[in-house]
Amino acid sequence: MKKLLVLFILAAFVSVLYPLYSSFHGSTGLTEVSQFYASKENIEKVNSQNLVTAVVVTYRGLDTLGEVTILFLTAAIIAFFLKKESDKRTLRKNSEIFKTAAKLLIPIITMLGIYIFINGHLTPGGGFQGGAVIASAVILMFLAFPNMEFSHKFFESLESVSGLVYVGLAAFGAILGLGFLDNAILPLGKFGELFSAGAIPVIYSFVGLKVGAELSNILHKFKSVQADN
Amino acid sequence: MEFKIITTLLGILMLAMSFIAIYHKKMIVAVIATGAVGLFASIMYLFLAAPDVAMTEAAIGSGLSTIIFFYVLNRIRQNDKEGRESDEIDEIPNK
Amino acid sequence: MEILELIGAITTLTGSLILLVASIGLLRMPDVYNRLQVGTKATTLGTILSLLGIILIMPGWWGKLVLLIFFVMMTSPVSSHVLARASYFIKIPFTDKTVVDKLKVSAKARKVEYEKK
Amino acid sequence: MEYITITTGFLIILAGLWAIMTRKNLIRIIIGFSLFDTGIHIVMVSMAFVKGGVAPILDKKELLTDTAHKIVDPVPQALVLTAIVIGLGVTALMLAYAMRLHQEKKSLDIESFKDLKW
Repeated sequence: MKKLLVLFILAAFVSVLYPLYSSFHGSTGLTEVSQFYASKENIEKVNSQNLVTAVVVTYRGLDTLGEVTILFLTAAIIAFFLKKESDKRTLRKNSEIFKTAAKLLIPIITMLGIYIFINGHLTPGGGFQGGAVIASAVILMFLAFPNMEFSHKFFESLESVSGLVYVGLAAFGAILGLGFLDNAILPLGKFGELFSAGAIPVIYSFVGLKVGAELSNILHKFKSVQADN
Repeated sequence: MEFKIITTLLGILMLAMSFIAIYHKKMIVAVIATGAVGLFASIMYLFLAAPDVAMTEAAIGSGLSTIIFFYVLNRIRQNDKEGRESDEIDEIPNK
Repeated sequence: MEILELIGAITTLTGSLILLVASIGLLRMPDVYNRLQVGTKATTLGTILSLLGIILIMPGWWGKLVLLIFFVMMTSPVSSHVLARASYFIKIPFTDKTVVDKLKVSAKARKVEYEKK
Repeated sequence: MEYITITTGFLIILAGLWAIMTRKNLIRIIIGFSLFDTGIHIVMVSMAFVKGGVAPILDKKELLTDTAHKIVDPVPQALVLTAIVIGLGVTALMLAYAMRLHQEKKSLDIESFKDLKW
């Protein structure tokens, strides 16, 4: 009976969405907004090779700011709900092979994350991806050395400082009269080189640091309530 | 044409994985199947010419969210059990 | 150039055949430990051979591919080792045909040695 | 190709909705929400796909002229990029709630939470 009701609701959902689905014939071109973003003068103005990065950091920079704020709020609420309990577990020792491999791999993975968000305007990648890669390095650290004490202050201060610098760079563009989150506050440089897209690599690096610190913070919260009370 | 076949196979696999995620009895298998849905989705994004999205999905959808699910499952299992029996090999000192 | 490409193609084909054998082995093997053994040994070799073949075909990409080979060599055996250890300690049963349990023997020996001291 | 992916996306959305509405276990419901997220992302990225388009990364000379007719749409991709990260945050938040609820009632069954039901 109940499943019948659910099926009825799903059928209603499908009937609402079906015209949308059947009228979709594959998009034949870009929308007007995207054509504006991909026009020649705008590409020369922003000077970023990766158009997705250009959209995320400059054109839709306010979205990114809101997204980072949501992530911060999520981390704060999770910290409020999961109070730290004393860890009294007796853990099985990790084998020596795993520890050595982790010691070798953690710096490499962190370096890969930093590479991804510094080169965000040239290759696929950017702040969010690099932050996620850094958080996975932190996960490996948690798994390999479970008894190590992590300084909570470090993640929090890293996150606050990078958020502050991010908002500061954004406001700096407004002060110079260019616009909030404009990338022209630094010289543009030659197209396709590392120091080319103005402030985009700098802003995206701080976004990456902030996202990485926040995700690591959330994961650390989930790890610290694994106590055996 | 090959892309179409591969994409169709990926779609069928994703639907099967989501079915497993909804209906399998063991929660661990369900969580792993959710991670697999994310992994196949990232391959699909690569076919749809979206490498940025593919990277994000591969790192987050199949890596970090699975780990968070496992932390929560572990904690809930401990709450249910209230102390676990020590087995013989655990207590042997390593040195 | 031609001959290099041919060697590369053969190497890649060998690697993919090894991967195929590994996937058949995953279906045929009776318990977790045997499956882990098949999965890791064969897939490490198969992946490395495929990447080596790609190096021979596309010599311009060798830097990234050597880095990839390094990553595969570092992560795949270690993750399999950790998985096998974890499944041993949560007591996933062996198959009936298993005759020797070296980990248990050496752990007992270590325990005796520890109590002597 | 975009038809296949968009169909897959819609079916996964339906599977997620089905899981949310019929399952009783809280973790299973969260898995349903996660599937729903994935489906919506696939639908959005397939809407952005243009036949014959390449990824919006202009690392070749010939892409610089007449760019708008050669690439796929970058705006939905950028939106999905942020949506995935937010999805992780929302999933983590829901899991934290589920953990707290289980600590209070020692049960994950959604039928056992009847405090506000009369």
